[in-house]
Amino acid sequence: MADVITYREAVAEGIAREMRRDPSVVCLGEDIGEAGGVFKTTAGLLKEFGRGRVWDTPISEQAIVGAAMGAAMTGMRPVAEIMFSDFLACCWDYLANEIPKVRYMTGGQVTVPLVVRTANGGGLGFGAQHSQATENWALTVPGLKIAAPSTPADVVGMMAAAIRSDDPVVFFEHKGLLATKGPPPPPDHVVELGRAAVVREGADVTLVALASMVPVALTASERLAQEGIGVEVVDLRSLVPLDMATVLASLGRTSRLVTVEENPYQGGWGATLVSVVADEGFALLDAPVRRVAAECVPLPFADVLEEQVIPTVDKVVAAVRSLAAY
Amino acid sequence: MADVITYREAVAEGIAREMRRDPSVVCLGEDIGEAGGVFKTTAGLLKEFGRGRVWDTPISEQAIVGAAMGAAMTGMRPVAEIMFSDFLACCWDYLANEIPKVRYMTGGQVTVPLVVRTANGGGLGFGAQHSQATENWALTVPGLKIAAPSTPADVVGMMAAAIRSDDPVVFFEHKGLLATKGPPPPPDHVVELGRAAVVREGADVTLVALASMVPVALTASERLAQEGIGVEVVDLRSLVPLDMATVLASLGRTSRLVTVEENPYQGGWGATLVSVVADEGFALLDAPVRRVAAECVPLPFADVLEEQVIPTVDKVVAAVRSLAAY
Amino acid sequence: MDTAELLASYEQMALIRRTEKAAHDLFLQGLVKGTTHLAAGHEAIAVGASAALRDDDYVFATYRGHHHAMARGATPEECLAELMSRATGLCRAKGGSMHLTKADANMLGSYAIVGAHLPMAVGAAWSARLRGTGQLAVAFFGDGATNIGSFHEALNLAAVWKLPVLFVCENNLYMEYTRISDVTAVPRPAADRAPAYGIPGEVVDGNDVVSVQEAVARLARRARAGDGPAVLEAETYRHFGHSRADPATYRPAEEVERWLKHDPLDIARGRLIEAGVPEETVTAADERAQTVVRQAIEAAKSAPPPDPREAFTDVWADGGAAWRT
Amino acid sequence: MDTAELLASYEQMALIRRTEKAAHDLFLQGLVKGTTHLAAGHEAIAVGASAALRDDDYVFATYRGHHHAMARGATPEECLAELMSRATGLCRAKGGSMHLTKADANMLGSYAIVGAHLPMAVGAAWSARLRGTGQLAVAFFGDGATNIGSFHEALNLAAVWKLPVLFVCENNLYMEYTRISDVTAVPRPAADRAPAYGIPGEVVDGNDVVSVQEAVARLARRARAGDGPAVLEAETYRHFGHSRADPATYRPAEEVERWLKHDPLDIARGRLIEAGVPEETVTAADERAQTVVRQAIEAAKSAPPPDPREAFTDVWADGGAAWRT
Ligand SMILES: Cc1ncc(C[n+]2csc(CCOP(=O)(O)OP(=O)(O)O)c2C)c(N)n1
Ligand SMILES: Cc1ncc(C[n+]2csc(CCOP(=O)(O)OP(=O)(O)O)c2C)c(N)n1
Ligand SMILES: [Mg+2]
Ligand SMILES: [Mg+2]
Repeated sequence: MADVITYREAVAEGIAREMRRDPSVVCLGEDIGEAGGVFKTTAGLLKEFGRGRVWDTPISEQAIVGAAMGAAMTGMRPVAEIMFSDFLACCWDYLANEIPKVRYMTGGQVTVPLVVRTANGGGLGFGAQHSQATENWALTVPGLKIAAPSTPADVVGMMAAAIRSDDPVVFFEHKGLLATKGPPPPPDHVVELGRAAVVREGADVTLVALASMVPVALTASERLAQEGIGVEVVDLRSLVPLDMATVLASLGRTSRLVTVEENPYQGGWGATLVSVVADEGFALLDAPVRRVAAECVPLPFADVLEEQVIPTVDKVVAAVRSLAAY
Repeated sequence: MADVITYREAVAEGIAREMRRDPSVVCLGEDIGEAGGVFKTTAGLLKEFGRGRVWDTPISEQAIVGAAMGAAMTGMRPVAEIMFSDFLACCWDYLANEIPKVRYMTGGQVTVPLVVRTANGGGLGFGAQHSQATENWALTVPGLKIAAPSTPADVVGMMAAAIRSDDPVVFFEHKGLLATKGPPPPPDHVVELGRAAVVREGADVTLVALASMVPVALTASERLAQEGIGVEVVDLRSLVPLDMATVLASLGRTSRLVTVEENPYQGGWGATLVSVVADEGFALLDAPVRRVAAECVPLPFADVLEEQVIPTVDKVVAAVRSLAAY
Repeated sequence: MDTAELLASYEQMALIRRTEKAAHDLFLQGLVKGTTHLAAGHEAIAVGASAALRDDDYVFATYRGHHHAMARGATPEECLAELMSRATGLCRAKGGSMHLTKADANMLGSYAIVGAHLPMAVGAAWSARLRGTGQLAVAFFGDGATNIGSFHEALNLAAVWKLPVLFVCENNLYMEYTRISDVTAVPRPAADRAPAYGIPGEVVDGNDVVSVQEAVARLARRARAGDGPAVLEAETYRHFGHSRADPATYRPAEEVERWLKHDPLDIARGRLIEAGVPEETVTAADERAQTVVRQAIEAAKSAPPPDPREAFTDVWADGGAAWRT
Repeated sequence: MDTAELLASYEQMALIRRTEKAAHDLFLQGLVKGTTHLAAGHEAIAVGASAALRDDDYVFATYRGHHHAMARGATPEECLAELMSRATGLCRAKGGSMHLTKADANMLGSYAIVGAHLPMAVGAAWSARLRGTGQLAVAFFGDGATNIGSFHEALNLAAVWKLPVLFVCENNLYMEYTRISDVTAVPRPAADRAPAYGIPGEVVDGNDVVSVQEAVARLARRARAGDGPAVLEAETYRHFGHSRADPATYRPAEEVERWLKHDPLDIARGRLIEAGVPEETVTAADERAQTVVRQAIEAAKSAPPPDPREAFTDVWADGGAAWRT
């Protein structure tokens, strides 16, 4: 294996590892076969596993996810690709009403071990309908596990956990991270869903970030370190299960909290996290909690506008600074 | 006009008033015509306004809301009914990606003055797919106004505001409130969207509630009054615009906050509200903030189970009590 | 279908009919919460199809699905207990009338979002193909479901992948309170759409259990042989309103009368008599059904409610409901 | 279409072709962010249809919509400025290539979720009917869109309500990188589906601007007369890859070559020459187009970027973006 692996390669590698272990793992989605996916995140799968296990579909998001559900209920472990996470809206019934509820409403009679993978997020000038960070749509619905890794190794490890999980997992692959590189994961690398990672230690402020915002938080922390502000960065990695234990433990050390979210402020995951903190962690807080999130507007096309909307290092630095001075 | 009007009647009355004023207001939806709607919330409209303005549709949620959007862009003010709010998932693309974004992404070239009305919420034993409080799905998407009245008069007044609004409004009518009664609204009653109402004053704890949870909060407050705990109840009425000014002002008086939400804790509106408070209202807080929300499970069928999930008066009382004692 | 099978089918239909009647009465007595969508009148479709299927074939149904659960082996007691919110219900009182499921008999659920289960059936058929089991999947749905997007996507995908799946439309002429012909561009909402997917679209008398069984058997053979999916539109009529206490006044009296005369039980009974089965034998079947349902009502009534802690089980496959640490 | 109209159509197509070529080059130069879906090869569909429509008819297009914006009057400069993120762009740089819109010419937008705009066109046609204006709505979409649910729902609703709307499929044989025939159950993805809605489904050479104009004019007349919607499947081919820098290696060389020989510009030019128009006249049209686009590129390049505060305008009809007090 190479010295480094890209996030993009890690997606295909993560799926391939599971397909090698378990013949019940099959893939379906638009242009995932010969073309290797629009983002090349399924490159090589058709070649290695053949048409029997890598299926190109029509543009039919409902049929893709609905069929994955039916297959999952009957012995397979399907991995369905929804090309851009914005298109989850086209099959939202399956994510909101069917997949997360069927086990519960049948009194536990069926399980739905499937993964819906999707390219998430903005910053690339794809405009309002191809740039959203939509993890929060899924967060409103109990019964879905939500994974959003920030590094290639986590992609592989969390993909393994997601595919092996007997629960449905929505797996958000960030478009802005696809070209980033990192150390390759060891063989049989599994990262349990619901375990946040403290990716930088610091004594003054806790920054909780997800996916594309993890590198933003880390860059901000380095800058803040030069000003003498010690920042602890927590990479949440999963939204469900939500690792509040790690967040509260960090807060126990720092007493100050900032979330960094790519999604709009309204309805974002940071809100849920902060509301737990405002209840269970209230006594730990020495300062207001701040959420650096996207502005509550659709994503604009032009770079100069998109930069106004999605959190930047500058905005994170400013938020942390203001808290540290509180 | 009668001395009292039901919430159910208020819906039809609210629509009828606007249809009388403005010939561009038209209705479409499943079984809304002859049948007067499954919940009888459009009773009488066909008779008064005729087939030209009250259209029965096939079971085609995407076509219903998509057609409403096209009509709204071309001079009409359509009022589309989605029978149960769970079914918003079947046309989610329109609510998430099209309607709220089209004005922005065209640089302001088009407006979309439409209302999507829908029967929301649980407590009636309709099971996992017909009982959800789905306002929070809409909250994740900038560009939608969100109305959720709790009284008949507000239904009429907010319906007027919603239909007259040049912005898209998702209008949540609570199934559990349909049979409730209240004073009839005066003629030309308009309740601006984004104005919360302080429906009970109190000095010790602020309770913020929405729709079906407003009566729950009021009942809880009465009980708490007997224990000497003064509760101020804020009926939020709209989620977007979100009236934080009223909430923060109340908090300035009470220093203690509890939200009461029918939706699951994860991803609920209370989280967004609390996160604003934990930032801008931090200095006002004398105690942790508590959210009484539904449990993070699908809605079960049996009453005895549903009661475990949706907030009850008892749970609200307990939460307030614990804060008052903090 | 030989005479013994027909008699068994008759008894099964009688059982369903009486269970539906019981559900109706219990609803009116306030013992059934929420809503019910009764299948009285539709029995021949479920029973006829079941008679043509293998035990390991998959069935997906709608909120109007009591007949499918029972045709695949759910007992009246399990069904009524579910409707009455008892711990002994088919879904442990967590699903309710709209979600009857009998997974151990491959009846994989009743879904209450119109059209949603059609793609699931496609997926189950795909899974059967992948596993090489020769299983079939069948989706039952209403006429109203033919106008929703998932219908289109499911049929196209099934046709392109040539999957062993049957789409059986129970055309009872109405969606809720609106005539299907008022909102559908073609006269036969399901069968007339089949050519758009290059697959067979047949129409059958859905009130004749023998015709249904034969049509399903034929299309199932085809599908199992690898010739792909098919649409079967079964004409039928509901004896009750759409749901709950709907009196169905939107249906012309003459139409109701005509259809009530074309009752699936009468048709099967007629066929039995014609085949030389003594009246008493048929009546005995009826009586057995009556007894079973009467006992089911009692058993369900005396069953306990679910443990409140059940609200917090089975969100996840580990049995729990934890969403955070 | 008389010769003058044909010449005007030719020039319009030449303008689109050159604008698309410019967009391609500017993308490769890094001056266009995000993505583009070029319509080179599809020009005759937009221009032919436009020639058959009234100015007040509504047009809805996809992310591959530059040709439709221009056929309805958007200038190359406005389009290129949008692609290059300039304040002078058609959507003030808030939309980008995928969302070109020219509302004042009733070109009501380009939508990037496949199929989403079909119901919108139905709604616009409904609105026209309600207002009694005699306007028509046209939705242009790709072959790939015929397999998504909204296609089905839109066509059925339009047919049931007999609305003045045309569904024009630009069948370029591929969705992104997958042949449409590999994922579609019928050979003609759009036209073969029309019978499922009881409406006409025609096929036309989408590279012949005259044939397109005639077919659209005929179906538009019908629709305006109250005879309801229709499907028109226009066969065409894209000259570039699906988007961005896609080299489209999935397409057989022989196929590409055959289609490049069937170029809409060549066909129109041939018709003009045949009709006795001098070569120089046609060449002059070409040159005018070239000049306009060359100037457009320069103008767009020298236009300013949008004011950053534009990020916070026009969420709401009041011009603002406030979501809370
Ligand atoms: C997507 C969706 N839209 C609307 C409904 C509400 N609804 C429940 S049953 C029904 C009518 C269905 O008619 P049909 O498919 O003919 O089945 P039937 O009830 O006649 O058996 C409707 C509109 C729903 N459950 N799901
Ligand atoms: C609902 C949805 N699914 C997938 C996509 C991604 N996508 C964009 S264009 C495209 C291919 C569309 O093919 P077609 O309809 O033939 O149009 P063409 O691009 O060939 O003009 C796909 C799959 C999308 N934009 N929307
Ligand atoms: Mg029906
Ligand atoms: Mg195409």
